[in-house]
Amino acid sequence: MMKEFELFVGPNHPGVTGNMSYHLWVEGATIKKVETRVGYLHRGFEKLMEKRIWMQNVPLVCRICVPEPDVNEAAYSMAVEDLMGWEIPERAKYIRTIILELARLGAHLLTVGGIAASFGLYTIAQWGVGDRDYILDIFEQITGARVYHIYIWPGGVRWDLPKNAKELITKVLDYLEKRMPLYEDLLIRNKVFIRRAVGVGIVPKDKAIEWGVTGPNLRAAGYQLDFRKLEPYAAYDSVDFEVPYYPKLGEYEVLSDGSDIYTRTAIRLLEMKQSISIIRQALKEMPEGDVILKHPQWFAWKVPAGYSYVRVESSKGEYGYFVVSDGGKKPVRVHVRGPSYTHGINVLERIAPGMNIADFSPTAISLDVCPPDIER
Amino acid sequence: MRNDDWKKVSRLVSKKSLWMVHFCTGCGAMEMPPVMTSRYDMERFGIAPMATPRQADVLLITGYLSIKTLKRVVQVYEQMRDPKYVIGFGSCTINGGMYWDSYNTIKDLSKYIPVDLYIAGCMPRPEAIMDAFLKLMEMIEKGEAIGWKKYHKYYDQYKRNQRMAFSYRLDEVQDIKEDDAK
Amino acid sequence: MILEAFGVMLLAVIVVLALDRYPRIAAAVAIIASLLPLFALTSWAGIMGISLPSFLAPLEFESSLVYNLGPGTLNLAITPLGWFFLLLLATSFPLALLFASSFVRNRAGGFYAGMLLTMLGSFGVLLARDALTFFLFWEIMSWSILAMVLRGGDRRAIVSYLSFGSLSAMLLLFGFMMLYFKTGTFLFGDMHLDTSLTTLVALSMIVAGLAVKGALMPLHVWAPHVYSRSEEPFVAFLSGGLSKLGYFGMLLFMYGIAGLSLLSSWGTFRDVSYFGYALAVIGAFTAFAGTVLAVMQDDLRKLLAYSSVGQLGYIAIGIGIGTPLALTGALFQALNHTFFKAVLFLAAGAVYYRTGKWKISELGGLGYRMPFTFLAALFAIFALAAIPITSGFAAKWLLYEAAIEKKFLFVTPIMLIAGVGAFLYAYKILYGVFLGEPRYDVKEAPISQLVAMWLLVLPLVIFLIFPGWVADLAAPILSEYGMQPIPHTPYVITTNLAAYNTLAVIFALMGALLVSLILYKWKPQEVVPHEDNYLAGEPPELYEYISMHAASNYYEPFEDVFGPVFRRGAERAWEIILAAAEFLGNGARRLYTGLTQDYSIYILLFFLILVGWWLLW
Amino acid sequence: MMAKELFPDAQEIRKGRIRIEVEPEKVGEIVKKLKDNGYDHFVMLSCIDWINDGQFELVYHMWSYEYREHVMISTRIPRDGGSMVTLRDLFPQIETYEREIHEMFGVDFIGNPRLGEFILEGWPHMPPMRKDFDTEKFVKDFYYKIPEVKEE
Amino acid sequence: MVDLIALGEQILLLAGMVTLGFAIGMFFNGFARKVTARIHNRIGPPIYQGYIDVFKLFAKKTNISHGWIFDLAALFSVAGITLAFLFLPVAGFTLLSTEGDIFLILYLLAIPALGFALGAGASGNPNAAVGIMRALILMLAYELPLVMVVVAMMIHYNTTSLATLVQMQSGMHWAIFVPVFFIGAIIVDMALQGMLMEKPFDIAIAPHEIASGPMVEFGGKHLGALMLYKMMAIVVETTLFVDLFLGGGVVLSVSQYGWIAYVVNFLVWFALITLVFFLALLINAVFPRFRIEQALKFYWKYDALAALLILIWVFAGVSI
Repeated sequence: MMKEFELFVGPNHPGVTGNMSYHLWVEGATIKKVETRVGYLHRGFEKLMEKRIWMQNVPLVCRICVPEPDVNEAAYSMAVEDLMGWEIPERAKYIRTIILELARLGAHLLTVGGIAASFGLYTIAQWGVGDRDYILDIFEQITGARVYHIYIWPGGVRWDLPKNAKELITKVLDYLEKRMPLYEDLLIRNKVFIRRAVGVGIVPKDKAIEWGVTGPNLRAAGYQLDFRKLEPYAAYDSVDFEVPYYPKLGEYEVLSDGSDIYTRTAIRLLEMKQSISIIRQALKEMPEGDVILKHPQWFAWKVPAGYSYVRVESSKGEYGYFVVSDGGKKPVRVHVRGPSYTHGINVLERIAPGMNIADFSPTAISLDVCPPDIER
Repeated sequence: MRNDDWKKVSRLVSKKSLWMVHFCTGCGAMEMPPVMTSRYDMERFGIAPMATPRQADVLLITGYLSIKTLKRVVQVYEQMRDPKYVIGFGSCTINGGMYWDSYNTIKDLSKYIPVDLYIAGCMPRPEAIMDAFLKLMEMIEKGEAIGWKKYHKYYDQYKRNQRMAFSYRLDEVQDIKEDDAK
Repeated sequence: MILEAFGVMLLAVIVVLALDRYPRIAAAVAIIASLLPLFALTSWAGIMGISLPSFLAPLEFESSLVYNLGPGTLNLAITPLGWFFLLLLATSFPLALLFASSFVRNRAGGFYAGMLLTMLGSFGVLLARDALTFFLFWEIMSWSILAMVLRGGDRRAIVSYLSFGSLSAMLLLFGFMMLYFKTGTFLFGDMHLDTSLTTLVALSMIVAGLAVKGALMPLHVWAPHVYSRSEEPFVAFLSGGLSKLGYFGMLLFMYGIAGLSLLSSWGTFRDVSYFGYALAVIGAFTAFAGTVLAVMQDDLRKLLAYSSVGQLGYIAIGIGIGTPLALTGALFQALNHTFFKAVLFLAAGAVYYRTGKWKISELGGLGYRMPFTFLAALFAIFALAAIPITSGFAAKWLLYEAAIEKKFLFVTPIMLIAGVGAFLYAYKILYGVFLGEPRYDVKEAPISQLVAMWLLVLPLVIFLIFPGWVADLAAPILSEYGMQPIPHTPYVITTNLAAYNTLAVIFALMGALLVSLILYKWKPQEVVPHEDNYLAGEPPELYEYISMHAASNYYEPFEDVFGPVFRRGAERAWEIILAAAEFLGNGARRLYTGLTQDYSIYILLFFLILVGWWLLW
Repeated sequence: MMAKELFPDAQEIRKGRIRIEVEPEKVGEIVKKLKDNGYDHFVMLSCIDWINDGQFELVYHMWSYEYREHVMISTRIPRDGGSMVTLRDLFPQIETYEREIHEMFGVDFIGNPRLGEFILEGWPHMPPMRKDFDTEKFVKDFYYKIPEVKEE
Repeated sequence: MVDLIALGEQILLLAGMVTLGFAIGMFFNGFARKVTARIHNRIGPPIYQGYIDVFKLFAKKTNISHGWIFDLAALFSVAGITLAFLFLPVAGFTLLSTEGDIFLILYLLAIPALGFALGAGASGNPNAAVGIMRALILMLAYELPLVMVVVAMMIHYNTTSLATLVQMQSGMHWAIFVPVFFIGAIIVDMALQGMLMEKPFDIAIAPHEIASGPMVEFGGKHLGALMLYKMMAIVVETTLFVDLFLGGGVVLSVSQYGWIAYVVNFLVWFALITLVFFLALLINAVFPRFRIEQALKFYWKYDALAALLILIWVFAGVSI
């Protein structure tokens, strides 16, 4: 007779983000075993991309990660540019930086809200998503769409920023900066939140790199590693920013040995501040000029044969595009490396046994598992 | 009060309390948080998310459905209690949309479960979602949202299509008959 | 008739032993013999001021008897206190036997013989009017319990029962001896105790000896082991009936022989004697600790055993407080506990009879399969948890009122919180055994078992409606101790703090139930199978089997908080006891051969020695 | 030591991108060696279907935070009945990638116990990521042929 | 002979008060959602949303059940909470509260909880079982400080009857104005937060952890009954608080002012329970939820310790 009972967390469950499932075996209140079930969102992107020409894939790739679609566009475009040997205009680089950082801000607001909601603090979730709408407004002004922008193209960005972009963005950034103390007081300095989040959901530090943890989760484990610094793309080598990592948590108290939900939340809040500063700098230093390469025949590109791997630091971690071309009109293979692939499956399946069920959903959400980039 | 009047009153009141299942089937779920929060605030109309299908009235199919999810959606739909309504979200539920040639997503949702209302677009804007809910309320009031009745009436056909989809084979129906014969 | 009754019961013991291979006939003989105490009870109803129709009292029993047995005399007489406790024992005993008639198959003769001997012993204890008679019957009862424990064959149970049983006997004997040297008589009626220290020590020893049987902490250690390793009908009687004899003894010695003024002469605290106060504090501690330990058990019998310990603690509190209100509450609690705990143990037995499992985590979903067992158990659990739709509430309420009246600031919250703790383990039984995933496809329990359970439920219903009747029964007992009975009518009990009207509760409940029934019957419904359940959308047909019963380690967060304190404490206590037992009985250890025949010979030898010593002395 | 020093025949595609082509048997050894030499981040495992050559190309991507260098270890196995020894003991995420590639391409990884259904459920046809699986034709033959629900 | 007319009047009064209680409970549902929405920067549902929701749930065309034990939940939860309401002094009306006392109410409150637990357990869903486990442990947790303060009060006022207590507090001699019971009120308010299952103690229904816990399998009329129970429970529990510390909302004596007193008392009582509930909602909005063992430790360590001080104070006061 089985002592454990089986609990399905997802797909129809408030405790998961998106459409995925964790199959838990629980005894009492302790998780004994976890299996991550994915594939609910499998659309066969990689197959579809092989059937489409290079340009047609741009609107497709952004659908891989919904909360932060721009990293996909950027990575795909950069991979194509890499194979083509293009150098994009300076101004386009700055615009890409602004777009990517705005996307990061939005994604972090959503994640921090999600972490708070998983602990039952819906106020933060409501405020976070509400504030994120202002960022979506900027996107709408710049790109014409709220969620899927299709703005970053191989060769630059589709069109220049609108004339009032600077005022628009600055206004929202000012507003967000004004709101940050509220989030801090209600979330990161909330005594109950600290009790719930400190020392919970720990990814072992010595295993973090071996298990393939990247992004804020890796930085929460005490590594100052950020692909924006390690392999600068867009205009990240020209702007000045800090990479927050454990134990350098700035104005937040260091309460734990790191790598727990609390630290991951703190890192995300700090990164939001850095993003705001990056956008301000980029807006200030942005040169004038073209925003896209003049290249004819959008639909008749032939990309030289070769292998290219391009990575982008997304709000969740390393987002990589492995693109293989045989010199034809269509790619031979596009393989996407989503950060959630390791976070959601390897890491969670290993750290969850022995955890209380109450802590499971917050842990999964604080690892920022986004199912569509697992199964694509 | 006559029975018809009673039904009318019941519909008039019930439309103001639509509880939806917390089930993000696809990327359309991305626009649900904004709809729930300060700018759009659909709780104004009595719409609230609910954890389990037993408690809910509305099933939102937020975007494309892979076959694997379709199984869960059917399970959830059947666990919901009448009257229940389905809103198809985005182009993918109408004809496959972006994924018209994908081997793993269904192309027309209404072949598998009855859909009361579609929202066009990829992705539909929050305003469109709000509008859809208001339209659904109107339909409920007029007694036009009868998807659940259709499901009871054409249950065999829906089941047949679901079986085909689940097995990725058109001849599934025959297979079952052969198995029965054996 | 008393002697004849003893004679017939002894005869029946021999007969059932002879009928070892015919369990049904043995059961019939035992049940017929077990009716004798019941007839004695009805025949003596007059002393409680109850007049029964004559067909209920077919046999005439004399109300007192002095019988010369060679050098000694048996002094027997019925008292109101004895009658009250006889009511508990004599009614639950035949029902336990009735349950056993289908439950016990293995060596049934020995079982019925042992059962009859325990009843014989307790009958004598309840009637005894002098210390030696009391002790003789007490030992008959104790040793026949040992015989029943031996049938279970569990080493821990035997060792703990033997060590605690002999401790109890020793304490009692010393106490009686000291009282004898002080007063020069064994007769209860002639004992005029003074306020000397010797009396205090003697009385303490006697109460401690009795507390062993009443499973008061820290003398409870034997109870969980014995309760969880013996046959259920016997345990039902042991926990329900025999454990009350300890409290009978306490009432007898503390209030019947010593008296309230004597107890108070050793000092009082807010009008409660220190002696009683200590007992109340121990009782409160027992109630709380027993409850916490019960919550942590996975074995159904152990859970019920610890629950017994906890519930018996309430009786000790009532006896300790010693006001008319408290004593009535204690008597009421004793009455309730007898019936609901008997039902629960029998229901556990019925579940075991059908499934062969004791562990809560291995059971599940029997509510729909064994609905009548479930309902009986449900009602008993409601009584145990003192839900006001059973008589269980009235008893606890009386005790709370008594404690508040005497301003027991620290005992009352502990009692109340132990009452809440009872909800926890009550729900553990309900969920783990009767609700949740249906795992067994079994039939309802046999009719004899159902009848036994439901007849035991009956008093819980009767005294729900008429809690005043218990106060009526308590009145003669209280007047013997020179106390005023509490003001009451059949439905309303009034204290100087508040009143409790059962009729109001019942009628309001019925009205509310009626309204909600209409509300509930408004719309049609369909019953879905267990598999059609919320699994976060996962279709169950994709899985061969989905384990959905969460009963294993159910209160894990609770155990994480309390476990380290209590489990370690309990383990250490057990180690000390084992060490002491092994140290004391190092020589006797060789006697433990593990063979039942040997043990029976020891018992026989002990009896011969005991009887011989008593005759020659 | 950097990859260039460890494997002199490695080919540098561009700055920070090294590509090594090896026999399937040697992959385990090389991955281990790189892991021990500072290439501690296993990025991913890709599979490319070279249908004209009749081969699958497995690409093991590794990254060194220390040298800021990305190494792709390429190996080719036959397309039909090709198999590979699992490397799940070296990096845990390899196990997951192997599960995916097994399902999507039909490559057998010897020694991986968790191969089986991962993303798809009840897929009865050829592994879908193979080039000879025509998704458009499948959609036309299957999804478009599922009958509409006829209302009377 | 029984005075049938008086009896009928009494029954009518009780039925009317119960109906009013449910109506107020449903109002509180909309009120709570409105307040929460305001904190979230939203407009929120109309204030009468609770009535609509309950109506809709009872108007569902089909309902499912997991057997007769499952159905008991609906019956016992509504009946039990009604019973608890009837034995409370409400807004100057004694109702049946002279026929029982505080202990009866504490135990009556367990009827709907256990009945509901019975139904949730019968559904066989592990989420429900875990939720009930948490609810019961939470009950054990918050009852300790609650009963400690209640016992202290009962001993101080030398009564256990709430009706008497309310009477003793009349003329604005509210217990909350006694300094020590002011602290007691804070302690009980914290316990009330657990009783109302508002954050940080909404552990039993935590949607992110166990998908709304005990309610997972409840839908349609069963959920409707459950919501009625929850809504009425708010009224009962806040009224208990008001009866204990705020004199039951009685400000005018009936003998002096006649029917005006009834109206004024009713309005004051309503304002007070709304205030108490509003406080709970504010706390609810700014805290995440505890884990269950943290809640247990919180109540038994801090809350109970403070309650112990009150006990000691009363202890000293009594022995003098």
